Amino acid sequence: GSSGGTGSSASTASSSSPTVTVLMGTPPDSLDPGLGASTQSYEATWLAYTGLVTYAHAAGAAGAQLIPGLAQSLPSISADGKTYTFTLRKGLHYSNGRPVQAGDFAYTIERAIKLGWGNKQFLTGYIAGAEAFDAGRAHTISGISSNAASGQITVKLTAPFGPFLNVLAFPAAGLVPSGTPLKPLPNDPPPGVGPYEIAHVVPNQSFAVLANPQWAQQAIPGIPGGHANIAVKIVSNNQTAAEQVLSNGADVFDWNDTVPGTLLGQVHAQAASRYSQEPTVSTEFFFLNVKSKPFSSQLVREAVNYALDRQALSRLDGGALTPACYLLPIGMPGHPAGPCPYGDPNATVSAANLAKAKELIVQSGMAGTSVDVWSEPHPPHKEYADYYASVLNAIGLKANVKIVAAAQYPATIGNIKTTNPQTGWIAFSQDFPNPIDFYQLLNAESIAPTENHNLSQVNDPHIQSELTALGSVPSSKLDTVTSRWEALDEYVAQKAYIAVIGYDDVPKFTSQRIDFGALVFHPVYGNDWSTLQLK
Amino acid sequence: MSDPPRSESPDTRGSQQAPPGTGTPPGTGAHDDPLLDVRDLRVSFDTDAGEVRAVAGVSLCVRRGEIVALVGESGSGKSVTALTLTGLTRRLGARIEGSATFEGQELLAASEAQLRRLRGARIAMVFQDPLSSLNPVTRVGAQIAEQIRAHEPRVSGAQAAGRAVALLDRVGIAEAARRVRSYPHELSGGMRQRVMIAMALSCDPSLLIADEPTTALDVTTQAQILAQLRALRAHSDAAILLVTHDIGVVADLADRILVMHAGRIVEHGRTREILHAARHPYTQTLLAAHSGAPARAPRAPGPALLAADALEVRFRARRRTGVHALHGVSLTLGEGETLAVVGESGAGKTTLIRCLMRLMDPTSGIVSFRGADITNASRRQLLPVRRELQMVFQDAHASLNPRRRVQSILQTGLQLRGVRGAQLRPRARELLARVGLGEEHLERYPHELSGGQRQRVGIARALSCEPRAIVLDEPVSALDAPLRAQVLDLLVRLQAQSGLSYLLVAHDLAVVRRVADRIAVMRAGEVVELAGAEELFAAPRHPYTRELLAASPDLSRELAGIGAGLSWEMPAAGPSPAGEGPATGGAPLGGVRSTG
Amino acid sequence: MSLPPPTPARSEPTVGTEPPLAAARAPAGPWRLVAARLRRSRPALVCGALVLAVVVACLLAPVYAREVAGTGPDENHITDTVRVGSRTLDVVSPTGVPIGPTWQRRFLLGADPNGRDVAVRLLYGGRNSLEIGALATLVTMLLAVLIGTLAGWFRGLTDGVLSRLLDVIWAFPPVLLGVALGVALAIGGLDLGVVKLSSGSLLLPAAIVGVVFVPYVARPLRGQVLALREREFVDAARVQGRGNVRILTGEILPNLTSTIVVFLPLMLANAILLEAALSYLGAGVQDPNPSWGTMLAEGIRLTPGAIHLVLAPGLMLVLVVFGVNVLGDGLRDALDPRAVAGGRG
Amino acid sequence: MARFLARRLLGAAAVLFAVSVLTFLIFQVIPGGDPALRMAGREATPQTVHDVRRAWGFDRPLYEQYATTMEKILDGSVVSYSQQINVEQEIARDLPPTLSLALGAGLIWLLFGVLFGVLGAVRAGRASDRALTVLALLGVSTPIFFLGALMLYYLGYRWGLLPLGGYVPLTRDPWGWFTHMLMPWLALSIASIGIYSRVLRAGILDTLGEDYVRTARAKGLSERRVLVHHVLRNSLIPIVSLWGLDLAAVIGGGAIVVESVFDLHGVGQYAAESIARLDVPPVLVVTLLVACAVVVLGVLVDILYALLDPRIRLSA
Ligand SMILES: Nc1ncnc2c1ncn2[C@@H]1O[C@H](COP(=O)(O)OP(=O)(O)OP(=O)(O)O)[C@@H](O)[C@H]1O
Ligand SMILES: Nc1ncnc2c1ncn2[C@@H]1O[C@H](COP(=O)(O)OP(=O)(O)OP(=O)(O)O)[C@@H](O)[C@H]1O
Ligand SMILES: [Mg+2]
Ligand SMILES: [Mg+2]
Repeated sequence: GSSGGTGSSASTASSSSPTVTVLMGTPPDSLDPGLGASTQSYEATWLAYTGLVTYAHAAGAAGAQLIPGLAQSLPSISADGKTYTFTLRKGLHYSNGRPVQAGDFAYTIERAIKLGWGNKQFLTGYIAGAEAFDAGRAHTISGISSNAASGQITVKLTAPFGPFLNVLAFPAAGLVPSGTPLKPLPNDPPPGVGPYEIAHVVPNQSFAVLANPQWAQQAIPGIPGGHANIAVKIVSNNQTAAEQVLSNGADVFDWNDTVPGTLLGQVHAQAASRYSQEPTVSTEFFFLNVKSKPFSSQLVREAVNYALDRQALSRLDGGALTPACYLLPIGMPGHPAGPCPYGDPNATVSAANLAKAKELIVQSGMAGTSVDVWSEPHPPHKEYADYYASVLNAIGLKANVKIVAAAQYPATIGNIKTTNPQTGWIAFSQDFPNPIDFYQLLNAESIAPTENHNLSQVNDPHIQSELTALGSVPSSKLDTVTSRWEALDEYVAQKAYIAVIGYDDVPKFTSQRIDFGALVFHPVYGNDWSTLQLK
Repeated sequence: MSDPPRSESPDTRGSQQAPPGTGTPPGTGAHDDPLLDVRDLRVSFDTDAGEVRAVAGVSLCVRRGEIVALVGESGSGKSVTALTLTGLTRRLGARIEGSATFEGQELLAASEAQLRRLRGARIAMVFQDPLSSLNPVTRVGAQIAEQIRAHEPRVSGAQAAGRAVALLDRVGIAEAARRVRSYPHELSGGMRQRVMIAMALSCDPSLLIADEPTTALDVTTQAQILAQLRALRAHSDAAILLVTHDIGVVADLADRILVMHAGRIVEHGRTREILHAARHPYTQTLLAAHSGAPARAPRAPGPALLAADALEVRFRARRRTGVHALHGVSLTLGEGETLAVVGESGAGKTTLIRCLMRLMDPTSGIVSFRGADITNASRRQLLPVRRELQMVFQDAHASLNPRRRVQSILQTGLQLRGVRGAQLRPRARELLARVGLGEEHLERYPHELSGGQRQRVGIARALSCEPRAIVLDEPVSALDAPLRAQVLDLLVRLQAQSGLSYLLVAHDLAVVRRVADRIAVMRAGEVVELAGAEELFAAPRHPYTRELLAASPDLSRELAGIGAGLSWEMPAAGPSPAGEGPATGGAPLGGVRSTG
Repeated sequence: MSLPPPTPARSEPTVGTEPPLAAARAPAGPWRLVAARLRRSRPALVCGALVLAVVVACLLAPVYAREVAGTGPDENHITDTVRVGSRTLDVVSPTGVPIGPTWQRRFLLGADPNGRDVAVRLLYGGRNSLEIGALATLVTMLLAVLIGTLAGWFRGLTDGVLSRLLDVIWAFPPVLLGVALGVALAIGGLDLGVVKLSSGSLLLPAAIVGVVFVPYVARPLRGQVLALREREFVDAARVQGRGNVRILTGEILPNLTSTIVVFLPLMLANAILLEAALSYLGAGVQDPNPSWGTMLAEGIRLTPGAIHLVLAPGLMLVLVVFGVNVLGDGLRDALDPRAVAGGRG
Repeated sequence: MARFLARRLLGAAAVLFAVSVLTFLIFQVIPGGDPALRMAGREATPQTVHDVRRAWGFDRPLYEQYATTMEKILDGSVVSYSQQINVEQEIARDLPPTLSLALGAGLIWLLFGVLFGVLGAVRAGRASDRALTVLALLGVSTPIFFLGALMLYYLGYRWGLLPLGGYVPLTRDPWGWFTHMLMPWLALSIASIGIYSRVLRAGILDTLGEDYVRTARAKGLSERRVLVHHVLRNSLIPIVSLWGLDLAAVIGGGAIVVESVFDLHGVGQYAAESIARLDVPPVLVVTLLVACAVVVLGVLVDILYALLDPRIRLSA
């Protein structure tokens, strides 16, 4: 019998539900949950592939809360933090009607690893035996065991890893039936458990997210059933897309896209009630390579932080930027509330601060050093770089902009051997709501010759010791260490290892017929389509 | 009929005033009314270089059934006159004055629609180059049928096609039924021109204007086409206005001749009168070019200079069968002599020369110079040979680089001989002087020279390294009669001055008659006859040589036919320069007015 | 990018009807004749003057920037204000909309999102566009003349290899080739041992654009050389003992000049356009150097609110390319002996 | 004919081989072009990268990688790096918009090019001819994407006359297809209309000076017949062959730009986006496809030429 589903199953979308058109600027990288790793993919797949745990369908901090998904409750975690034990709910069925079995979990994880899911390092790096499985030395993952009868699933880790539950909340860990082909199925995604299923995929053009006919009988608390069927259309021109939503030709604008600044006035005038700026848990910053001149000097790094006018940068982003100086963004536990060390990001740079910046450069003895500013062409990142370069020039350095195609950008700036970039633009958005995710960017262990992620190449003992301590705290107990994270983040700002631009705001923008207020903007997955409903 | 002299045509150039007509043209039906009457026609064009007066007051008349020839050098305005009559110069932006009546209708003022009804139906035209004058992408039969249907709308397509076959048959094309389906490029030059004639005859015109119908053809073909026109005259009462630059062509065909020079008619009269008693100096030069001078007795040839031994050339053609361009040709050019090589187009003359000059490699055989084998000599080894052996090309225009001034063209050879720096210009000037050109020509580009001047520059270039022998590839074929004479004279003079040897190629026996010591006749890659000039003209042995001789459009035959007994062609005939023929009597025919 | 077909290299200017009454005229070289004809073509002259004016203006960009606009091409004025008439306006609004044309000294044609003066950038961008166009044309012409003459002259194997090479470039989709090369070379630059191009170099887009157009010019040139080498004046040069090199440079090349001259403006126009297209697709000039193409591409991103960012570089591009085309047209007519003033027929 | 075809096809194969090798190599020399790095995902361990490399065969020698890729392309099983979907199926899906665009624009420019060319030649030297000349040169001088952007702005955005890009299948909604394609067609064909009208005008004027046209007039044919049967018949031959070549060329050129401007999701746009993603297989396939079209149409044009012009024999 179906367990508990009482309150939340009131609304469940069905084939007779209305259809809502959602626009997407960039096609999902893959709609196969075992492969897809882009926000566009997650936006769809998290509704169709529920894992043992998942996020609450709510906006803001509440949305970052982990809730039991296919598991009856959050797992029990052993004292050493290395063993997680789940119990599968009873009577679950995939969208094709097949019953869910405890063994499917192991298969799902194995499949994601075999297919090469973009974030599989979170699996292979921590689950015992996953590495061996990946390398082909084992046929199964030794660290995962399950009991078909009791529905018990045990996962053993090689080391305690705080955000492991967040990893299991990824759609890639959303269960698929054992025996699902071990090859990518982006055009015909496998069955899953969730309020929706993905169908009618026309790659790079459109796909549908339809009500899962099996869902009604097994509704899980906290997971709404949805109100409408979703038709997703890829429109890569954000201009066109914005105009379509403005004129009600389509229903939902892609929050990953920007409404062109030039159209914003019109949007504010005509559609104020269905447009808002939603903060995302992401940070844009310029890395400052401490291993090479001139940013090896703390004075220079401070000067940059003094001189950068975040107000100007915000205008370059059409105003959709919350100016800031801390790495951890608003909405992420550990975000410091205190004032910034080098000038107020919410005010135009004062003449005094600018003068100070120039003076610092002179003091550092680095005046006239030439600096390559790296960025990619996508707006407004190139504009950031142009502006940034002009600031560097203004304070006494010799800056030169280098723009690299988006696809090459990460590999280019991540290559210490050949490029070894001095400074450049970078944005990071959370994979999961745990500050350790952001701190990979300043972790000395992330420094690598070709796949470098610590672009400032910071190797600070204080940071390293704090990360070791804080990293093993499970996500569910994060609130116990918030203040330590805040202190660490303030320390980083003080050292000026990076020059934070701010936190990106994204547009939540719908047509008139959508109930704008009811649409949840989820902190991890953006617009929560299961909350889309007509007025 | 009577054509009183026009008072408005004072003639200061000595052309004959037309006295009252005294008779009808011989050999034709008597029609007295003028079919075509042109008075004081003037045509001018606006060009970059200012106004060009192409026709500067021409009056002429053509009667029914008559053949009138309009003769003059290139650029004298013959074509413009002919084209203007049918309104074809209108759209070239020509300014036209004067009057022209055809069958009583004024042509120059006629509307385009009126003219269209006349063109092709009453006045038909045959043009110079039959290949370019036929639409390349349409079958010849269709082109003929098109004209028929344009003027006789009631004729069905099938009927018109049938008539096209009949017409081709009539102009002597074998297998006419098959040939109507040919495209122009699939026909030989002679056949193409016959197609043009058939087309012109398709609507039974009363006037046929033929603009140099044989100029683009070689001698033998030319003879065929002339025969065709002659036959036409016998079987139809169409009048023919025959435009040509070669007075020899019309000698035995035309009833009357009009001589045109610089846009005017300078002389006119019955054919016979013009041939025997030309008064205008210009006419005399035209005639002089055709006077078959006596063949030269061979001088004793000096030691061998240039020799070909059993030359073979096979071109690997695309089709399996290659072209056998030279077939065992052996020749020797002795010091100080002139050896002429004569043959029709495609006989292999140019190929032979190119082998001799080492511009191409023979398939087999030996080329030697002063006894040394140079068949495989390298460019460097050839340098001394080049200095002694030079060449003049068939197409004077094509052989001068259009991008270089005469001065620069002459320099190359001078440099080859070691002349440098400040010496170059005076030496170049000297060279020009030797070929009769002034210093002012040094700065000219080839296109700024006349045809004759160009060929002289070509000769000057050959002379520039003071060679002992010059090979000349049809040096005068592209020139018209007066120029031809000039150039040949020049060659003779130069030889007299410095004892040069010539290997002279021509397709026309008449050309070489005056200059050659020995003549080799080529056909299809073989030398069929090689003999002293005198001997060859007197007693041609090979049938092909005889054919060539017969085809040669020579005034002598015409004059002989008239009965003056002055045919130079006959072996027994004594020498007689042109213009010295007895001025047979008979008043010139009227109808020709030349206005100043 | 569709190109006008390679004009069949037809008669060079001097071949054609012998000018009547030639003897009476003062000798005029073929080029003087061309110049005279060109001088009589009013549109060609006007457009030539116009292109020249643009070139001069672009060269004077620093003067305009300093004396008139008072700002450089890379100076950001994002948070500045500007007085227009009696009002004080943001150069860039808080939502990122740049100001449009003010028709006064500062921000004459408006600003871009970085608050930079469009007029100043337009002039600086013109330098890059024209420079790339000129360099690309140079590359095209050099390669095309080399390949065309060698293939036409030596025929046989040389011709076979070179012609296949042209086929390959021809068959390669030009925009894809351009973008691929652009992306490939954007970071590392090009290092062919002899030739070294750094990634930011203007030569890079110029080289890419130049190579793309080689077949358009090389093929007709090859055809012309094939025809020229059969001409008797080449034999005449041989008879006078000249070698291949001297015949090629002394006899053949001068006869190719008119074709080359006809192609020059055509290629210049096309090079400027292709560079713009590549910039639009993100493989053109590297920032911070603007070119009209990159400016236009950025502007298109910002329509409809800032149409001036599209119109300013776009119209400038059209103006110059049009001018060059008209000039080329006039040149072709002047070089074509058969073209009679006013047209025929 | 058979020999001609055999030789030409052999040449074509050589060209295609070179094109494929070249494309393949271009992407090998790109810094950061190692697909394994991108496919291994973020913060991938060297082990993961190594595995990806092995799994996809990136550790094999270049020629071997090339051979396997080509093999897959030929048997239709090649998969893109970034999305790992079958490239050929994807291209087949993107073909309708590209073909609609190219063929539609091709017809438009042929039609109007011929129309304006004839008009210009018939009225040579007059005001209307000059106006056409100016228009043609303007068309030739306007960058496609500039024209496209202007049309989108004015026709689409400001005046709302036409949709703002996107593609509607002909089979689903013919009228929608037409309205969506109208602006792309115009943007793509304007330049070619300019070129064709100029080429044809010059061709007609040249032909008008031919001796056989004089003959046709001397035959007393009506001016119309002279123009149509003798002048046009001859001057259209090069135009028709030019059209064939340009149609192929436009797919690899202007069409890519137009597809991007109007968001048609065609083959060209797919290729351009794949280049931006450094995704070799789709670029390789599209490049080969376009090169194939160019080469094959080149042969067809030669055959057509020989059919239209009896003087030309197929050889070489
Ligand atoms: N369309 C034209 N425009 C300008 N000048 C012309 C034109 N047609 C002919 N001419 C000039 O008119 C003069 C007479 O030319 P025409 O063609 O009548 O000579 P022709 O006697 O027929 O010579 P040929 O024997 O070479 O055919 C020449 O000087 C020629 O250059
Ligand atoms: N390059 C070539 N390839 C193939 N065949 C050729 C070539 N050159 C000449 N021929 C052929 O060789 C034969 C002899 O040609 P050649 O040019 O020597 O004739 P010619 O006597 O000089 O004629 P003309 O009087 O027309 O100049 C012709 O049938 C010609 O078609
Ligand atoms: Mg003539
Ligand atoms: Mg010859």
